[in-house]
Amino acid sequence: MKSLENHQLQTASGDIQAREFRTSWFRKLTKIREFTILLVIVVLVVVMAIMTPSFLSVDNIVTTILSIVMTAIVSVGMTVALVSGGFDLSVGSVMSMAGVVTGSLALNGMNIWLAAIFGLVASVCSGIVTGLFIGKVKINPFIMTLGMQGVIQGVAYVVTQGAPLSVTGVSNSFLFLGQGNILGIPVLIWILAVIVVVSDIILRRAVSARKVYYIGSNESAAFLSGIRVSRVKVWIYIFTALLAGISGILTLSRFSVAAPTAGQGMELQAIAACIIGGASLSGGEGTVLGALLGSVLVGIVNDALVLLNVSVYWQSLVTGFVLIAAVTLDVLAHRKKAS
Amino acid sequence: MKSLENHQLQTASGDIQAREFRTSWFRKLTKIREFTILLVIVVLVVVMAIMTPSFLSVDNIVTTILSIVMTAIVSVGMTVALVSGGFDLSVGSVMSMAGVVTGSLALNGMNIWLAAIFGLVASVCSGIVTGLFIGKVKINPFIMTLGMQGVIQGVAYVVTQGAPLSVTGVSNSFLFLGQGNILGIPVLIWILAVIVVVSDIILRRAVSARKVYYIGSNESAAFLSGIRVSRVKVWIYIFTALLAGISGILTLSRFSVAAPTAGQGMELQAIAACIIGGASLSGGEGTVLGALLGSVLVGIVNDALVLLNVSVYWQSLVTGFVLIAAVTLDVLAHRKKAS
Amino acid sequence: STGTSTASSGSSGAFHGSANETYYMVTFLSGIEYWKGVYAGMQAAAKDLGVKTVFTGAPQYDINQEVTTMQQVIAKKPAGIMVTSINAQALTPVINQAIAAGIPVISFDSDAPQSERYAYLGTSNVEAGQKAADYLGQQLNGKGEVAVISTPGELNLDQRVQGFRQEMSQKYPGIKIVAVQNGNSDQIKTAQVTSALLQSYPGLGGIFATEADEGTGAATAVKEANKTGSVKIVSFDTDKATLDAIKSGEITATVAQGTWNMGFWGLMDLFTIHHNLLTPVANWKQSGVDPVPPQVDTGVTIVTSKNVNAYLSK
Amino acid sequence: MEQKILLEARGIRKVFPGTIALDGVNLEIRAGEIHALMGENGAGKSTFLNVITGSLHPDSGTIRVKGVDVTFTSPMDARRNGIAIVHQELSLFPEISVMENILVGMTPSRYGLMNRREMAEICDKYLRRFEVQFSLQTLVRDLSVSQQQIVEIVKALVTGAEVYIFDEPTSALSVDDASRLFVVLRELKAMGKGIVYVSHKFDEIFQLSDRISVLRDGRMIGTAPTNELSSDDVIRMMVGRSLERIYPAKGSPGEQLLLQVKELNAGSKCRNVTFDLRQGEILGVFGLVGSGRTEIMRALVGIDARVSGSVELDGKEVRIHSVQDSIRHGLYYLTEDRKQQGLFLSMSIRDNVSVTHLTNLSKGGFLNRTQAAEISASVIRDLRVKSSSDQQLVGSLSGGNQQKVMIGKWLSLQPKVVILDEPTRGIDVGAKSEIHQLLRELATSGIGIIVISSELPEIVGLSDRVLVVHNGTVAGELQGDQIRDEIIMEYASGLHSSAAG
Ligand SMILES: Nc1ncnc2c1ncn2[C@@H]1O[C@H](COP(=O)(O)OP(=O)(O)OP(=O)(O)O)[C@@H](O)[C@H]1O
Ligand SMILES: Nc1ncnc2c1ncn2[C@@H]1O[C@H](COP(=O)(O)OP(=O)(O)OP(=O)(O)O)[C@@H](O)[C@H]1O
Ligand SMILES: [Mg+2]
Ligand SMILES: [Mg+2]
Repeated sequence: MKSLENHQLQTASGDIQAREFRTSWFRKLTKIREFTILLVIVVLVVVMAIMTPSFLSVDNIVTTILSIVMTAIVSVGMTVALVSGGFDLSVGSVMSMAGVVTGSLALNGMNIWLAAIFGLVASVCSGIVTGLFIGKVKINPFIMTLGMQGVIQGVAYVVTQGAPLSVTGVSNSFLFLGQGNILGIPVLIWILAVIVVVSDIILRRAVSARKVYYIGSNESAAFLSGIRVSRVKVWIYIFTALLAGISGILTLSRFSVAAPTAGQGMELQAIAACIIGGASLSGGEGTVLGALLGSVLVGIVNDALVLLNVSVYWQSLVTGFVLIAAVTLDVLAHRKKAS
Repeated sequence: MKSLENHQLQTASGDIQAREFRTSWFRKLTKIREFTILLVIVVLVVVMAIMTPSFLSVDNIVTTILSIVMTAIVSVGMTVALVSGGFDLSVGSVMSMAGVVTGSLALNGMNIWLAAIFGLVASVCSGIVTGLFIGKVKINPFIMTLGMQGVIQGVAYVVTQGAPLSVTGVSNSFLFLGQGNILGIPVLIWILAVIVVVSDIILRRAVSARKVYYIGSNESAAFLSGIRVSRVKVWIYIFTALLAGISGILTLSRFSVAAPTAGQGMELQAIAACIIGGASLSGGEGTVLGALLGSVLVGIVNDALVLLNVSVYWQSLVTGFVLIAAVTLDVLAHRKKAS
Repeated sequence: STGTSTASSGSSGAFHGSANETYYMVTFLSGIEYWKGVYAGMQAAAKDLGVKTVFTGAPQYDINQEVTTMQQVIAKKPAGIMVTSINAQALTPVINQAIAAGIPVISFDSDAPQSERYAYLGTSNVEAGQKAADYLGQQLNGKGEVAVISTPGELNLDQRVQGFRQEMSQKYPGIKIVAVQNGNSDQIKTAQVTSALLQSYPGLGGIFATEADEGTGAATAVKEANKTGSVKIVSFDTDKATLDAIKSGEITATVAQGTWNMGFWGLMDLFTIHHNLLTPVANWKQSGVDPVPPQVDTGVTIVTSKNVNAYLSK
Repeated sequence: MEQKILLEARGIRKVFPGTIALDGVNLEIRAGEIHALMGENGAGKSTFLNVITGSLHPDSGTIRVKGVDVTFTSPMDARRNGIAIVHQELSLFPEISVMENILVGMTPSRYGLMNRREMAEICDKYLRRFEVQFSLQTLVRDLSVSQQQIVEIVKALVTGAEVYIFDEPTSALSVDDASRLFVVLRELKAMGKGIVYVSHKFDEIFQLSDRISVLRDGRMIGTAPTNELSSDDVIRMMVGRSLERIYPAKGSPGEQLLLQVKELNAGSKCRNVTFDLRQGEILGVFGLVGSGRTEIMRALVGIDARVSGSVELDGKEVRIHSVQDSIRHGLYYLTEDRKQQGLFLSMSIRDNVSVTHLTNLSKGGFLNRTQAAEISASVIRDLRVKSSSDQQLVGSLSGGNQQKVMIGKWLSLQPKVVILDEPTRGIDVGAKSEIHQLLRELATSGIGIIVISSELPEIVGLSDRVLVVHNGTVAGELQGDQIRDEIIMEYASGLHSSAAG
C-alpha cells in the first residue's frame, strides 16, 4: 500500500471529518439495541419505586447488584463465546469446580491465595480442553460443553464426595474479596466494575478480541482472511472458563463454602442475560454492556418478586413473562426503527 | 422447462443412468453419519455384554428402552425444531404441564381420556404461542422458549401448588398406555415405535415437512421461494409441544403421578440426543433416526453406570466423557471420509 | 473412593453373610451430602455382617430416572434394597416388583407406604419441620416475623415447610410467617432472596431454611446485612459448613435427622429378612406377618452451639 | 525485455469426489501484467485460484513465488507471500462495519487497541476512488451486493500485495464502478504488480488484459498475448467449438397487456413507478447501481411493503401482499443475491430445484421422488449444469453453475411473468447465449419477461423494450432503434429525468 501513496489522491481532510461526524451519529443509532433494554430497566425501576418505597434504598440497590455479580461476570465470558457463534454450557460447573479445588487445597493446608491460583489454573485447563475440542477437532460447542459440564461437575463431586466444603480459618485478605467493603461499597461490586470496564474496552477495541467478531460473523471468511480460527477459539473458551473460575472463587470467598452444586443453572441464566442484552446465538453480535444490562434486568425482576411477595408458585410464571415481554418490546422497537 | 426440450442437447440416456447409480451410492455415504453412532452403540453393547452378563437379559433391555421412551419422543419433536434452525427449551415444562393439567382435571371428576385431550390441547396452545412469537414477532427461539419454560412451569406449579398429584382410580384403559404390555412388550415401547416410524416417514418424505429443511438451510431463500416461513414455524413449535405433551401424559399414565417437576432438564437431554444423532444447531440437518439413536446411546450409558456400580460421584464425569468421546469419534470418522 | 465396599472382618455364625452378597441403597438426587450419613450407617452394618453394599441412584430429581435405576438394580438380583422414594405413588409398583422377585426392600427417609416394603425407617419430614418451628418459636419468645426458604416441588422439603407452618400456627400464634421463598437449593439464589426479604421485612426475626445450601446462603446474606444474631436461622442437616456456621454463630441451629441409624438398621432388617433369621410367627411369609418393625422413627435432634462439637468430631 | 516472474504454478492437480477440477495446470504471472484467466463455468478457475492462494491444498503440483518453491498451508501463508485475492463468492462479515471488514487481519493498532483514525485513513484512500455513498461505520449487511463487492475489492487493495487476484470482480459491479476498478488495476500494473483477472465479460478482457490463459475441464488449453487473439479464438479455446451468435433475434411481442404497474410507491428507492409488459415481450430494466431496480421489483412482487400503487395481471387487478401471492398469480422473481437469498447451499441440486414445485410434486402429501428427479434432470440437461449428479450439494458447484440452478428452479415452472434480477451474473459466454435463447423462447411462447441487468450490451442485445431507472423512478422507456448505449446511459445518469414517460 505504501507504493500507492505517491498517487495524489484528492483527500480533503474536511471530508474525513464529515464522515467522522456521521460516524458518531451512526454509532449512537447502533447502540439503540441496548437502549431499549435500558429503557425497560428504567421503567421497571420507576414502577417498583412507586410500589415499594424500600426499592430505591441504598441497601436494596447494593443488595440487588450484589446478587447479580456472579451472573454478570459469567455473562461477560459467555458474551465472547456467543459472539464467536458458539456457547458454553459448562460455565456453571467450572464455577463450582474452581471453588471446590481452591477450597479443598486450602483445607489441606495450602495458602489460600496459592490454592485460588490452582483453582484458576484448573478452570483454564478445562477451558483449554473445551477450546481444543471445539476449535481443532471441531466438535459442536453445544455437545462439547454439555459433555464438559458433566465431566467438570463430576470432578467437583469426586473431590468433595458430594459435601459442601466449609472453608474456615483462611486469610482475611482472601475473605475481603467476597465480604469486604471499599468506600462503603462491597469489593465484589468493584471487582465486577473492573471486569466489565476492562472487558468492554478489550472487546470493543482490542485487535485480538475483534477477531472473535470476525469469526462469529463469517467463519470461513475469517479463515480466508488469515485469522487462525481454531487458535482464537481455544482462547475464547479459556476466557469464558477463566471468568467462570473467578466467579467460583469469589463465591467461595463470599460464602466461605465451596459447594459442588454451586453454579447450577448458571449457564442458562448467563446466556439469557447476554441475549436480552442483544447478543445472538448465531454469532457476530453482542457486547459486554449488553450482558451487564441483561443481568441487571434479571436481577431486578428477581428482587421485585420477593419485594412484592409474589408466591413462589407464581414466580417462574412471572419471570418467564417479563423475559418474553422485555425481548418482544426490544424486537418491536427495532422493527419500527427499521421500517 | 417444456419449452426447453426442443433444444437438441446431446444427452445420452446412458449418462443419466450412470448418474442414478452414483446417486444411490451417494445416499449411502450421507447415511454414514448415523452409522458411526450406531457403531458406537454396538461397541458399547458388546463391551457391556462381556462385562456384565445381565446386560443382555430381556428385562434389562426392556428397562433400558423404557427409560428412554420419554426422551426419545421429545427428541423427535426437538429434531424438527433443530432442523428449522431453532430450538425449544420449553419441552420439559410442557411435559409436566400436560401431565398436571390432565391429572388435576381427572381428580376433579373429568373422564381421564377427556382430561388427556385437554392436556394435549393445553400443550398445543403453548406451542401456538411459542410459534407465533418466534415465527411472526421473530423473537429469538432461545429466549422465547426459555421464557415459555418459566411460564409453563409456572402454570404447573400454580395448578398443583408444588405438590405432585397422585392420580388414582382412573380407567384401566388409560393406565394400560403406560403400564400395559402387548405381546410381552410394554405399550410405551410400541407407542414410541409408532411415533418414530411415522415421524421418520413424514420428515423424510412429506412435502410439508421438507419445508422445514428448506427453512433451516436458508430462511430467506425459502421465503423468496414461496414458503410461508412464519406459518411453518408455528406448526413446528406446535409439533414439538404436542410431542412433549404426549410424553407428559404417558408419564402420568406410567407412574400414576403428575409432578410439576417432571421433565426437568428434558430439554438439554433431548437436544443432546438430537445432536449426537447428527442434527445441527445451525439448522438444515437432523433426522428422526438420529434422534432415536442419540437417545438410545444416552440410555445405554446411564444403564451401564448402574450395572457397573459406578460410584454416584463419578457418574456425571463418566457420562460427560462418553458423550464427548462418542461425538469426537463421529467427527473424526467423517473427517477421514471427507479427506 | 467408590460406592462399593466389602468387609472381610465380621462376626461368625448366623450374622455373617457371604462376600458376594450385595445390598443396594437407591436414592434420588444421589450426589447430595445428605445420603452419605445414611450410607455410612449402612456401611458400618455391612462391615459387621461381612457383606457388600452399593450406593447408586438418580443424579437428577427425576421420577423416571429413579424408577429406571430401581429396575436396573432389580435386574441384578441383589440380596436386598434400601430405597428412598422420590414419589410414593410412582415407586410403589417397582418396589412391589422387587418384592415379587424375592428381593427384600426397606424404605428409608421418604416412604412409599402403599407398597409392600417390609419397613420404613426415618423421621417424617413433617415432624422435622415441627421441631424446627418449636425451636425457633422458643428462641423468638413466641412473637415476631419469620420467613421460610425452601425449594418448592421437592416433596421432602415441602413436607418440612408443611410441618413448620402447622406447628407455628398451632403453638406460636404470635409468630407470623411472612414469606415462603424459593432458594432453589443454591447459595447464590438464597442469598439474593434473603437479602430482598431483609429489605421487605426489616423486623424479620427468624429464617427457616429447609436445605443445607439454603442455610449457608441465608447466613451469608444476613451477615452482609450486619444482622447476624438478630435474625435467627434454623437450617437443616449437618454438613460441615452448617456446623461451622453454628459454631461461629451465623446459624443458630440445624435439624439433624437420624440418618446413620436409617442406614444401619435398614441393612440389619434386609440382612435378617434375606437370611430368614426372624420367626415372629411361624411361616410369616405365608401368613402375611411383617417380620420386622414396620415403622421405625429414627428421631430428630436440634443441633445448636451447645451440642455442635459432638457432630463436628464425628 | 523479459518481465520478472512473480508467481508460477506447475502441474497443479486437484480432485474432488466425482470431479477432476484441475489436471496438471501450469500458469505464470509476470510483474506488470494483467493476466486474464478464462474458461466455461466449472472449468476450474476458482479452484485454481484457491490453490494458489492457500485455501485449497493441491493433490500434486508446485507453486513458486519469485523463483522460490512454497507450500501454502493456509490463506495466511499466501498473504505473507504477497498474494491477495478477491473471491468470487463474497466473503465479508455482515455484522461488522465496512472499516473493520476492509482491514481484517491487518488492523493498525497501538498497545493492542485498534487505531481508528489510522484505519479510517487507510480505508478512505481506496474507498473514495469508487465514490461510494456509505460511511465507514455502516454494517456490511446493510449494503447492496454491488457495494459489498466494492468493499471486497478494497479489502484486497489495502493489503499492498505483489500479486492481486480478482475472481469475477465485476459480476456485481456497475459499468462506472468497473471502469473505476480498471483505472486502479492499470495503476497497479504500472507499479509492477502482477494481476490475475477472471471474468466472463469479453469486452473487459480485451480492454484490460495483456495475456489470456484458458482453462477447459480442468486442463490448461493455452496462454497467449491478448493482441494475438480474437474473441472467436478465445471462445473456441473455451468450448472447443465456435459459437455463432451471441444474442437471439428480437421477437415481436403481442399487443395484449400482461402486466400493468401503476403508481407504485415503496420507500425512497421506488417512487411513482408506472410501466407495463406485453405478452411475449422481453423488457430490459437498466439503471446505475443503487438506482432502485431491485427495490422496485421487490415491492412489485410483495417482498417489501408497498405504500401505494396497483398491479394488474391480464387486465385484472391483483392483490399482492406477499411473495406467496405473486407466486400464486404466476409472477416470479429471481433474486440477484444467490448466496444469501437464492440458494440452499447445503442441499442438493434436486432439492434446490424442487423447492418451487412442492405443490405439484406432492402426491397425497408426499414428495414424488421420480418426478422431482425428472425435473432436476431436465434442469441439469437444459442449462448444462456441470455436476456429478443431481445429489451434488449446490454449495460445491462452481459459481456459474450455482446461478444456473437458481434460474432453473424458476424457469422449470410455468410462469406468466418472470422477473430476473441479474440472471447471467457470472455465467460463461456459451451458457449465457443459451439462457438468452431460452428466455426468447419462453417469451415467444407467450410469457412476459423482465430482465434486470447491469450489462448494457445484454440489455441492448436482448430487450424488446428498455425501461431505464434513475433514482428510484422510471426515467425513460426506449423502443426499437432508440435502444442504444448512449441513449440508455443518458437516461440512466438522470440527464433526461424530466422527459420520463
Ligand atoms: N468442494 C467441492 N466439492 C466438489 N466439487 C467441487 C468443489 N469445489 C468445486 N468443485 C467442482 O470443481 C469444478 C470446478 O469448479 P470451479 O469453481 O473452479 O469453476 P470455475 O471455473 O470457477 O467456474 P465459474 O465460472 O462458474 O465460477 C466444478 O465442476 C465444481 O463442481
Ligand atoms: N439491506 C439494505 N439496507 C439498507 N440499504 C440498502 C439495503 N439494500 C440496499 N440498500 C440501498 O438501497 C439502494 C439500492 O440498492 P441496489 O444497489 O440493490 O439497487 P439496484 O438498482 O438494484 O442496483 P444493483 O442491482 O446494481 O445493485 C442502495 O443505495 C443501497 O445502499
Ligand atoms: Mg468460479
Ligand atoms: Mg439490484
